[in-house]
Amino acid sequence: MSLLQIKDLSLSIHGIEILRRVNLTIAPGEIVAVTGESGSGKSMTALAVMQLMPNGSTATGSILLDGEEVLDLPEDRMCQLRGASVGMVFQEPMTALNPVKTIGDQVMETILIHRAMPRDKAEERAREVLARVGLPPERYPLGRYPHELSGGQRQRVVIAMAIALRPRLLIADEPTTALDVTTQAQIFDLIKGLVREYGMGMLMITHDLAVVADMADHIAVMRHGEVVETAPTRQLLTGMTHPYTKMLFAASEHQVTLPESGSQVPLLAVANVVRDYPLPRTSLFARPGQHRAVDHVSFTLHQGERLGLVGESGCGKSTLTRAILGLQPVQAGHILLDGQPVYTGNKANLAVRRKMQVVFQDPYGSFNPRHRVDRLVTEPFHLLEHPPVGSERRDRIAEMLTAVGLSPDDSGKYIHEFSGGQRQRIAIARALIIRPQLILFDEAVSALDVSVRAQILDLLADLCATYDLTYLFISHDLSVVRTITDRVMVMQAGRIVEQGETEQVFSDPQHPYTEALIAAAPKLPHRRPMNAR
Amino acid sequence: MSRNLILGAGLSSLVVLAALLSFVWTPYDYAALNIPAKLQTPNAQHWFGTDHFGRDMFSMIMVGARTSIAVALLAVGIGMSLGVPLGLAAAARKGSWLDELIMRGNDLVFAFPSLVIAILITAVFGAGAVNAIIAIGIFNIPVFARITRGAALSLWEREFIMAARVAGKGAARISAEHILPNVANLLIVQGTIQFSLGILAEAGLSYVGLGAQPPTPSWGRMLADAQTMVSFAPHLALIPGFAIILTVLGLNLMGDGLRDWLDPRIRVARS
Amino acid sequence: MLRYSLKRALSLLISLAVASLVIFAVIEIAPGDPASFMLGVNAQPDTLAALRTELGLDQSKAERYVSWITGMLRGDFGTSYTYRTPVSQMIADRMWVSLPLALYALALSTAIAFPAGIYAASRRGNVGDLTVMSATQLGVAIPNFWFAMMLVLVFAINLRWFNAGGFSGWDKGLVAGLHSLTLPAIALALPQAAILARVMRSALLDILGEDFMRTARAKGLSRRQALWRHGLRNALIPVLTIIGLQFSFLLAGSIIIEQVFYLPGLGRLVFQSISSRDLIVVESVVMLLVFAVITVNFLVDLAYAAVDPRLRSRT
Amino acid sequence: KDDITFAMQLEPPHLDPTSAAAQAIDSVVYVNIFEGLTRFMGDGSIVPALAESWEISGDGTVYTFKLHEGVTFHDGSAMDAEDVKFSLDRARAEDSVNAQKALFAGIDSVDVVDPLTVKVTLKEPNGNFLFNMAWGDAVIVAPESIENIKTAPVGTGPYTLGEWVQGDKIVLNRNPGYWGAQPALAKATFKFISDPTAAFAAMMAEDVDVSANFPAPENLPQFEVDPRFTVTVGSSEGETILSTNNKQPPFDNIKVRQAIAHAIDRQAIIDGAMFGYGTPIGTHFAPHHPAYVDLTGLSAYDPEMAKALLAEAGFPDGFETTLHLPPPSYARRGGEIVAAQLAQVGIKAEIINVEWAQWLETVFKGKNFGLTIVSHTEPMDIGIYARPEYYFQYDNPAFQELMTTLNSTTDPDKRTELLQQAQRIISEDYVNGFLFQLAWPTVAKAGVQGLWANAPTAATDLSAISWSE
Ligand SMILES: Nc1ncnc2c1ncn2[C@@H]1O[C@H](COP(=O)(O)OP(=O)(O)OP(=O)(O)O)[C@@H](O)[C@H]1O
Ligand SMILES: Nc1ncnc2c1ncn2[C@@H]1O[C@H](COP(=O)(O)OP(=O)(O)OP(=O)(O)O)[C@@H](O)[C@H]1O
Ligand SMILES: [Mg+2]
Ligand SMILES: [Mg+2]
Repeated sequence: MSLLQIKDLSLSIHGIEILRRVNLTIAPGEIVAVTGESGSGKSMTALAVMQLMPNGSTATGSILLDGEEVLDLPEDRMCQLRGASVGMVFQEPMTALNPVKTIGDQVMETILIHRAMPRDKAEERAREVLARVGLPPERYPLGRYPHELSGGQRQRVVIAMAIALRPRLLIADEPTTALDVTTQAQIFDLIKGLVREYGMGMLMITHDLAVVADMADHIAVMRHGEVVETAPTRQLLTGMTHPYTKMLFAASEHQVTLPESGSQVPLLAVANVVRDYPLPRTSLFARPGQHRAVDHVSFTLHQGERLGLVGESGCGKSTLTRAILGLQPVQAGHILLDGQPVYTGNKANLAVRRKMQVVFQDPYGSFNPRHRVDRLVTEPFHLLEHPPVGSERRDRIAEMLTAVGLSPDDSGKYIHEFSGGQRQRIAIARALIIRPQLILFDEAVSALDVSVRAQILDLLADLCATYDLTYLFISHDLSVVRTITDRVMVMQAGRIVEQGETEQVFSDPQHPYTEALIAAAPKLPHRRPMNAR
Repeated sequence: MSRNLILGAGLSSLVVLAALLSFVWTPYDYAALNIPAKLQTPNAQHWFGTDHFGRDMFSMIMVGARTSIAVALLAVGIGMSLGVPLGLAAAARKGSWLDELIMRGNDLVFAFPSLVIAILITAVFGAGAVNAIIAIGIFNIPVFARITRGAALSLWEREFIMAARVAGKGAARISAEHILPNVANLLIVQGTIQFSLGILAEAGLSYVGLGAQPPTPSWGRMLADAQTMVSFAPHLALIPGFAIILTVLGLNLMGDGLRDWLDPRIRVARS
Repeated sequence: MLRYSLKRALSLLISLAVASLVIFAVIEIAPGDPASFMLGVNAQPDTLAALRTELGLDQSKAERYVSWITGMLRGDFGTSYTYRTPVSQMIADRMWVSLPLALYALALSTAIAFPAGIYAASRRGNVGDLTVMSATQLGVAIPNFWFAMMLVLVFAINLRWFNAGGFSGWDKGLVAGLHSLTLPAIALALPQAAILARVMRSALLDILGEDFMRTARAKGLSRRQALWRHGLRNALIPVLTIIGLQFSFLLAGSIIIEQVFYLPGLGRLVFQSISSRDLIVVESVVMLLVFAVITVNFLVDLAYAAVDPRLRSRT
Repeated sequence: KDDITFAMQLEPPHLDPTSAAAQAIDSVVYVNIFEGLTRFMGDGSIVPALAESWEISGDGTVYTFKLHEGVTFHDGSAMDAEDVKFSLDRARAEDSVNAQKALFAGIDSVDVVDPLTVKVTLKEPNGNFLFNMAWGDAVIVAPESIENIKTAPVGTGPYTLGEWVQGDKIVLNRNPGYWGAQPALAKATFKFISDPTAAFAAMMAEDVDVSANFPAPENLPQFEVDPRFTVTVGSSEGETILSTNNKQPPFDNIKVRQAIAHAIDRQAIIDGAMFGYGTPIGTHFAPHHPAYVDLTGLSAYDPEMAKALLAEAGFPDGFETTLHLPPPSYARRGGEIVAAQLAQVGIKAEIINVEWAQWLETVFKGKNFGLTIVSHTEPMDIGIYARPEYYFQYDNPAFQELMTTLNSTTDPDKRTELLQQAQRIISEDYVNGFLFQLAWPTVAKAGVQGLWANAPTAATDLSAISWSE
């Protein structure tokens, strides 16, 4: 008998249809992965099972949990089930824990709320599960507060809470999106181990197809609130039928071909750069300590070259970007663009800045919501001595919008009228409009859905051909860096530990950190092309 | 638009209309004494009755609205015109001595019991509307400085600010071009609330005799004048009291409504 | 934690020093001579001069500031010009009215606001929420002195349940004392309660949207359990700020209420001494109030740390 | 019932009547704690107090007082001629801070004849001397108690200080060792309630038994119809006047002052500000005084005439000036009415509300004002018009001459005539706008007897008061 059986589940919020006739089955010991683009209804499906939908939701159809109809259960019965029979792990470990309660209390609460055992036993059990998820109480006492743990450790606490009573069903909604690849790999190992060990059924939500392929026994692909295709993993990977599924997989291993670039003219020279952040004072009179975010970094970027920079979150990538842009002073070393320092005196050298532009990660945060597109894309004109005006300005805007695949008519719109992918195109238009010699991409595609990401990568490759771009592409996503750069640098804790030709580094990493990074990154199993079958 | 916003805007505009109308028309001359006709309860000739000097209460309430609005509005103006630039500057130079100075200055103003200082200020420079405005205005400065700084700080973390910096724009220009328009909503909402607090403060100061001086009518002073007479002429206290309550209520409702209406998070969810 | 407190304490001292200068300066430029006020219209010039010497008013401003400050550091607040008694004694007497009144009002407003705010938050959008919120809107809009007038009219003059004002003194017993502070405390507390209830409600609603509340529900806590166990303590942080602000407001802002109920409290003392130009009393009381406000805010900051462990580890 | 509670508007700053002007001090201590050689009675007459009797020399310059026997201070020490000499010498000393030093200015010497006899020699005859000695500023104090007199007053009166809760109340207890007849009340409490509303509420709620000089005339009708209370409306010594800065243009022009006098409708002010309580006056003199002449006709309400006078004076369109108003409601409310009435004839008076300290500084000392409203509550104070430096700056040598003559005149008929002449001069000169004599309303619980109906001086004569059965 199946553990969870969702039949024809439809859900609407305030009359807006969110889910349409979703069907899904999970057997004990089985991992079912739900995947699909952002907004496709993955989280809503999970919340419906928990009956924790937002206010104003109405659900029809049937959700059978262990033979019980969840949609008909009274709230108090649902409370008995949550935590005891169904555990859930959420995406954001930073906010999923109550900041003012100790981790011990929070894990014990799951046990105590269901009166599963007396307090002392519960405490013992809490230690046990925390140890099981890799937080041995000797090193991580129960009295710690969430803010005293790293993101990965917090996620372990959330998992411990979810499995404390050995629920029969575990739901994990993007449990690793906020974590590093290496941490992500550890968490997945942990979850897989637990599911096997306890014989739990698991509903796993992720948009990362590589993860899906690696972990799940069964895959369901969602789009616009519908399950478009569902099949056992192996079967789906080899014989996917729905065009959307195909598109999704194709996009996630999308490769682009960069035009050749052969120049050996150095453009950007970074030599021995050090950037320290002052730590908060530890005592009133002591000198404040220093945190070294960039540690003696040196490299050269040649004209027409596409350089990648990879590394875990917090290793100093963005700090280096800001230093190159001359937004912040450096404590040692120097950065020259075209032979000119980017930072002179105590302010940025705007004459040099004119030759650089940047594209940021967050397509939603990088535009002033109150300005129209024409004003947004022309903001870098401020750097020019004689910014174009009138029809010349209009032409430039039109040219740029066309170049990034938008229409010149879009120039009168506000940013909220665009999708995430379109916004990123506008960001690229903004970077290109003053024809900079160098563009910095700081995680420019990380926030995008795979299909959109593929389009943006294509766009970049096209632009390389038309505008002969030179760029520094920063990302934690190895597969992207691999396809979009000629050369790559690997950064760890502020240092460049390895650099070389991209293919070379990826196929034959020299530094153990690079090796670990590549090993931890989930990969889609190599598939035979469909038509070759 | 929410019910709150409509109700609040309705009440507030009623008061503002009454105030504006009073410039061109009041049923009677608000300053004309008619002692034989004193202490009339509301009737057909005098809709709100007459006061202890036989003045028409309705006319006084209308002109009193003008006083309240003028004092509160100017006090908010002082608070905004000084507080907002200070807040913007503090946020732009976060962590610097300037920021520290501004924030400590704010704390200092907050540390003073406002009414005592208002009384002191008026004791030093004399009672009157102008000094009431200054006294109330001073305490508005840190409110706006703080709220502006808070909102501006989170904006400075946003990538579009980084983009503007990359475009070579300086802190002042970014503050004016990007930060200010994006905190404007917040300031409008807070401004409405401070406005209503200003009305209350003006009433309080006038009540203790430190607001606008006679013969300019003021709701607070009408209440003070009425105090000994409530037991036999309750309308003298009830009418100005209700005027204050309704105005403050209207502004608060409008502030709440505006907050909901202007909050993009809520607006997006609604559309 | 210690460092955090130390740092806060240092900025507290600086604030106090600046505040004392401001107070002294403002009060010094106030027109009006205490000596001529005391002697009245028929005072002779030589009489005035004699009194000015006696009061120490002939010293320079700097001398007076220094002696005021050093005196206060020693706990000597000087001698009132008009009453000729030690200011510290007067303050101590008045404190026994103002402080209990402020605490009483604070207790009342918390006792009303917490349940109201929690009730409204937990019934968000329902009739109950709407009723409570409408009541608080009204409460915020009512000027407290007007409310006090109405209370006196109804409960003292017409119903005669309470005295119209005045303070019975604590020597008549706690009940009598509290009884005579009840109307003033209500007048002070209700508008404050309205504000506090609104803050409580919105803080709770903010918290209800947090991820960890969903986590708590996923553990099997009911809506109400989640609210009590996880919501309340987190919501306390903004609520504490308001309580801190309110306490200083209650202590100082009760001037008008003390006036309406003719309570011999600090607020009335300030008012009286301003009008009689008893500069030393004004200076000392205002300074004390500033000290109280700053200290209460300091305590609130420390209370944050007790509520929020994240602050404890910060320097 | 042998205790009583009074509501008092003002709290005494301290309890030494000989070193401050505050009437509030006298209201508590006069003839209760401290006594003088003579004293006021409720009808304004002067009777012997600590002085049993006296003799006046033929030329009117030597007063020989015979003191009562067996009088002791509250500390038990005997009151004798030495104490009288000490008290008078202290009051007129160089460094004295006595607020009414002028009362003693005419004393040439004070000599002890024997323990119960004291001789006071004047520089010149003074018809007012016995009156002067009745003032609260002339009470007899004990030398050894001077140090703490402000907080621990030691006098000879029928009551001793029980308790003083500053800002709240003063309690007096009966003095069992009093030399005179024992008073009926064992204990009296003075509660300080400055706010008129609070006074009304306290009275209505029966928190207090008596409120003399009840501050809210508008509430008197309510007490009158309430059987729980009795209301008496007596007269006070307070001439309420629109003081005018006689040195400041345009007020240096008598036509302007006359215009103002005719622009004012006294009855409207009495009705509007005092709710009908108060007596119109046409000069600076108390209407209940035998020497009073009714001169209100000289300044009858006639706005047309006022306008004409202004035009004559060269101000056909009026002028602008200031009107400083101290806190009491007679001034604040009266001022609003006066300003409105002046506006009718084209004079724009800007109202400036001030506190007493500011009033003293700006108006009284600084003479920086145009108009102000104030009630002069000292008894028999027409003499201020002979002081050119006095704040309204009226400088008329003829009048000053007249006052000098008056001071050295002891014959009652002659004095009356001189006084009437004086009243006429200032009225015809329109020195100030003479508005009304303040009423002295007293609200008491039914059953309280012996309260002074009028207020010839600030006092609460407790020994006269008792409860009826
Ligand atoms: N509280 C809410 N009120 C109204 N609509 C909502 C709410 N939460 C989510 N939605 C809508 O429901 C749809 C499905 O959302 P859901 O969170 O399930 O997507 P998802 O597949 O989990 O996406 P992601 O990968 O971004 O998490 C979206 O269109 C979203 O806008
Ligand atoms: N303004 C700052 N003040 C102090 N420390 C900072 C500041 N900005 C960054 N850091 C610290 O410097 C280190 C490097 O940060 P940086 O933002 O460069 O990392 P990153 O590699 O871009 O990470 P991510 O992939 O998460 O964007 C981190 O430890 C971060 O905490
Ligand atoms: Mg989701
Ligand atoms: Mg980064």
